[in-house]
Amino acid sequence: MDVASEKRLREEEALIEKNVLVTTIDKALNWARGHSFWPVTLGLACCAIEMMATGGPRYDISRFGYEVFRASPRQADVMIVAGTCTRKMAPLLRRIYDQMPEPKWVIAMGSCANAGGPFVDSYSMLAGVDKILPVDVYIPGCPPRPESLIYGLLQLQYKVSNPAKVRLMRHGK
Amino acid sequence: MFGKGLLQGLGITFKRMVGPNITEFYPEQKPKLPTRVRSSMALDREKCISCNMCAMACPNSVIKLTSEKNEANKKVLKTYHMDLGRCLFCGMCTEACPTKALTVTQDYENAIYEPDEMYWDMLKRAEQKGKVE
Amino acid sequence: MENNELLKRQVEELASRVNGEVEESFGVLVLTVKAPYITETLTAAKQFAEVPCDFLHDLCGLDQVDHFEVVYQLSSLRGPQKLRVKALLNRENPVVDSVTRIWQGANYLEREAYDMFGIIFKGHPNLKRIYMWDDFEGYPLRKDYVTEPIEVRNIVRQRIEGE
Amino acid sequence: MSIKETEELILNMGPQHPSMHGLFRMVVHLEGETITKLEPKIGYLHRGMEKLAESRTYAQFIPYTDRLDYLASPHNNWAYVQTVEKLMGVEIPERAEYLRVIFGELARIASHQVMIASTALDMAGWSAWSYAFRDRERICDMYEMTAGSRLTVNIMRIGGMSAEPPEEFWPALKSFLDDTPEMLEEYYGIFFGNEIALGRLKNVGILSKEMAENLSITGPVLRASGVNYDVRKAEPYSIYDRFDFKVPVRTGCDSYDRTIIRMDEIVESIKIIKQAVRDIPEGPVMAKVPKVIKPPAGEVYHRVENPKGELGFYIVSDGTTKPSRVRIRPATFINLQMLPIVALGWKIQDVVAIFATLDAVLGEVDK
Amino acid sequence: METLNNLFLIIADAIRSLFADPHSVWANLTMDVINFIIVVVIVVLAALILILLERKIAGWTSQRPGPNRLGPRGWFQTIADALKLMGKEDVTPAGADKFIFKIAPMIIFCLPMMTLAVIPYGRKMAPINLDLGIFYFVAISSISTLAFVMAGWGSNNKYSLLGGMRAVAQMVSYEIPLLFSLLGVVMITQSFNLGVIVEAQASIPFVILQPLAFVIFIIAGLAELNRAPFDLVEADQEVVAGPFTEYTGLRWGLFFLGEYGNMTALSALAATVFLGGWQGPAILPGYVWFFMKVGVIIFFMMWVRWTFPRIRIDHLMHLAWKVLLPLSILNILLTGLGIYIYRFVMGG
Repeated sequence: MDVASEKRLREEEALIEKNVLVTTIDKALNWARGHSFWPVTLGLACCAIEMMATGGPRYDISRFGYEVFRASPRQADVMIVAGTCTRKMAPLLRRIYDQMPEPKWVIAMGSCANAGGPFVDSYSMLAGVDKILPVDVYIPGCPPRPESLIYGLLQLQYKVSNPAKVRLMRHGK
Repeated sequence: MFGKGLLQGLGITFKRMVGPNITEFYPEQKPKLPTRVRSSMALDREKCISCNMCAMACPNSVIKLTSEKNEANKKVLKTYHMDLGRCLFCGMCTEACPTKALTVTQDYENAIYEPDEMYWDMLKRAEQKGKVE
Repeated sequence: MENNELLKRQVEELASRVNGEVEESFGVLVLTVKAPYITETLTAAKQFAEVPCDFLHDLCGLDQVDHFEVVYQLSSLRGPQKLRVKALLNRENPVVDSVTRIWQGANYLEREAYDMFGIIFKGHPNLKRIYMWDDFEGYPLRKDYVTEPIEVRNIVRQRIEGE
Repeated sequence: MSIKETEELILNMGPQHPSMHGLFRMVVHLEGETITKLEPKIGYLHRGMEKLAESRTYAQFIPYTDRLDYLASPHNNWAYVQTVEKLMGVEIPERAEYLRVIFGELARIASHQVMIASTALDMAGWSAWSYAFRDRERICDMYEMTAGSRLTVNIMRIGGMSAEPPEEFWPALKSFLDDTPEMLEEYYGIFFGNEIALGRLKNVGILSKEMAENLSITGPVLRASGVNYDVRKAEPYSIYDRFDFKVPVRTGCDSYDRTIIRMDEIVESIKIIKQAVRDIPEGPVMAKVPKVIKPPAGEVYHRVENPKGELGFYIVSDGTTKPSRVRIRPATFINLQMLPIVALGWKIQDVVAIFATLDAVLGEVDK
Repeated sequence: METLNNLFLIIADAIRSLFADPHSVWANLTMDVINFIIVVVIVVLAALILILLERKIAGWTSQRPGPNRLGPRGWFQTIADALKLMGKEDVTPAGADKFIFKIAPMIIFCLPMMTLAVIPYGRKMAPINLDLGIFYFVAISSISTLAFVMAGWGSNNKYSLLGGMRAVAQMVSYEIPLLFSLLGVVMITQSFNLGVIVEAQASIPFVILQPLAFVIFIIAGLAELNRAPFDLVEADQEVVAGPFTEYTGLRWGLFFLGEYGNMTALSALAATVFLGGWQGPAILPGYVWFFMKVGVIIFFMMWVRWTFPRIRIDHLMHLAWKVLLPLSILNILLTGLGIYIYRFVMGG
């Protein structure tokens, strides 16, 4: 699937919803969504350890209500692609994404997921998960600190609750 | 006796339950990071002599810089880009820098929405940083 | 080092039997033999009197441009003796006997060497690709392997049913 | 009465499965819940590290080794830089050797803590998981103040260490060492003393001594099967011959011994660190090495005792600035071969536990 | 104090008195509807509070604060979760048995409401005063096994099927000790009526007379509820999410609500039968005592969950058939002996 057009479609949907009758309900729903991202447990590589540390006692992602790591993609809202996505893994990653119910978001955590990172020159690497998934937030780092991940999740929260504003930001406002 | 270990476990968790929390309240209280933490890089334009050492040291050719000669026949930095999507954050570039123009910084709030923002223009970033402070 | 001399004597004796060459590099004896002799060599090395090299540390392929080598790192859990055995392989037809009958632990290592170099291990119970997917083409660690450009790599492969 | 034949259930566990530490997939054939056949499938994280090494210079490859066994990255650095140093014949300063030992053993503790945590987590022991991770954070802090990163530390260089630890490192280390008995007691109390956990680990997944040797298994898994073999003792590298420590050996051969042996190793590691802190001399941390590293042509195989087993590097140099071949001998890749053999006849639950006790890190398995 | 204690009875009487004949069919019907609404409110409210409490306790045991962003100290977290679940896409797998797949969560959601209807929340405050109270409770709650199997079978997923199989094995086995542990109390009171059982505990709660039965009840109850350390049915690390693997959004939310509703129901039964129900010193109204007792049991269950690892399946069966069952039979025997001796001494 063409990921760029998929991403555009998603953003437009978010905007159209704003203009129709259901604004208030939508606001409430977006508020709820933004405050309860349940990530799917998908630890690919090194970043997964930092993701686990974020769930650990020191950084405690549960303060935001995001600690419910669901093993089944059917119950998850956000996919934190934490680590290296190889060509062997890519179709499976896409499948897990397809299994998640709408609305869903993707966070690319770490250089490998962003654009291939250190291994981009290798024969077995995909150059970033945005080739196969519509990524909402990119978190640079190798691996990013737990604080970076929390910041990224909060950015996603902002994006979910203010779709229009983020769209404007994209066009340089 | 069977069950002793179970009770002991319950005791430990109860002790921890009533005990203090150890969580850092991140968005409200920013942690004080050690100065060596490599969360992002910053460039000091004045110090840079465009020697290309950083680009040579980099394991993954993240850094691309161009320079031009000025009237005194000294190299002056023209552009300096870092492709964060390839970066290992290993700090080899900052170690290689002979004038310490390129340094590690502790800005970890780097999350972005668009992939093209990962291509850092270090000169622009340096200017923006100056403005904020 | 009495142990080393014992080992050296036995290795040299073995080398003369299997037409091998012995050299020493960084304190380790290196025995180079032709591929057909490898089973005999390793069986003998495992049963050296007093200094048996009965623990297989590593098995890896090596591309020397004009020929392939399979390198076996041997030692023992009960002594300091160390031995490196190299099997020389033809580049056009890289076939060597599997050592899984001598060491079961060579199973994955041989599969890896097959995956990366295309070296065929005769008698291996399950010689399939281990790292790359089954219909991947080429042997990446060969020196003449050219990494596909990024646009080609970004095309997602078809998922195999069951994955 | 006729008995209907039951059908075999083929279950695909992974690559995305919560009990798989990373991208590991196993195809299990089940009879009820009992396993009749198990087929591990790996390679979902294969990044082609060995090929990349051929296009990087010797120094540039150091950060890549961090990403092998990412739970104990100083060890990977250590194995790699020592191999290159052996090839070049570089002597490194005393202080750097001691610092390497300190960081290596800290990494061993951190790695074993994660192992205990993930074993507990695979049995849903949430508290044990969070306590072990809590204590690991302190080691991460120490990495961070010295080398600047929490996980992929990139702390060693060819010829020494990347930097001298800062002032605040030593008190942090001391307080960590002082607190470790309490930490270990807590792990014992919450996890190893717990009858439920014992019931799941004891006498499960027997790996006999002969089988372990035949399968080329190394590290704590081998030692839990009753073989006293540790590279630190068998072939002392760095300065391990100066320290007084025991190699913990257990003879139970089961999951429980494979787990608890890591606790024993933490105790020994603490002993080593204490001795190293006591004896560490003053001086530089970096030897004089040429700016462009160009080892002579030759080949060398060097191994260190990684927390998971023997990590070996086999480097073939052709005399240029880039290695001709870097072969990584990953410990857990080879250790993984025991899984299909020992898992037979056990239930799914036990396989999850057995896999956890193997302490496989897929970064190292897949390279 | 007395007014406060009987507050709900007074309200009920007031509603009844609105009708011409306070005991007419219409008045009874109205009261039933009100009772039904109260039970539904109790289930939903309990689930909402308990989910947050569970996450809070999970946090506290591992030295972190738990959800604390939404509302005062994070108390609105579950509302956000529930809203979000309502807004999720409803996926039915292509290979699923659609009817069974869709009806299973509803069944499991109905059960706690049915069981909570017979619990006396205070003096004369049982929504339905059933003479066969305990019998009814156990019978209804055992239907949940069926719901798990339906979910597991209907999903057409191997993990779900395994989870469903585990559910049958586990829940059927543990029903027996659960039932037998209640039998001792029934023998003493000679009644199945929960109201009578509570009245009988005016002086001394049965936990003192029947300590063994109480322990068996809690252990078997944990297993019946699929709570850790007996959560094999939905064991994350083994069978992903067991029967719930394929459920999304609100359907999965119903399972979640049902789980916590069942937990409330079972704790309520334990509080009623063993801890004296609404009986307690008169400083507080009866229903407050009741909910406090329920709260203590629920807290204990959560505390156990976040402490212990998961038990092995053969040990689970071993525990049910070789430990708990003989013990519960022994308990019945001892109770019988005790009653006999008591009667003999007190003038038989």
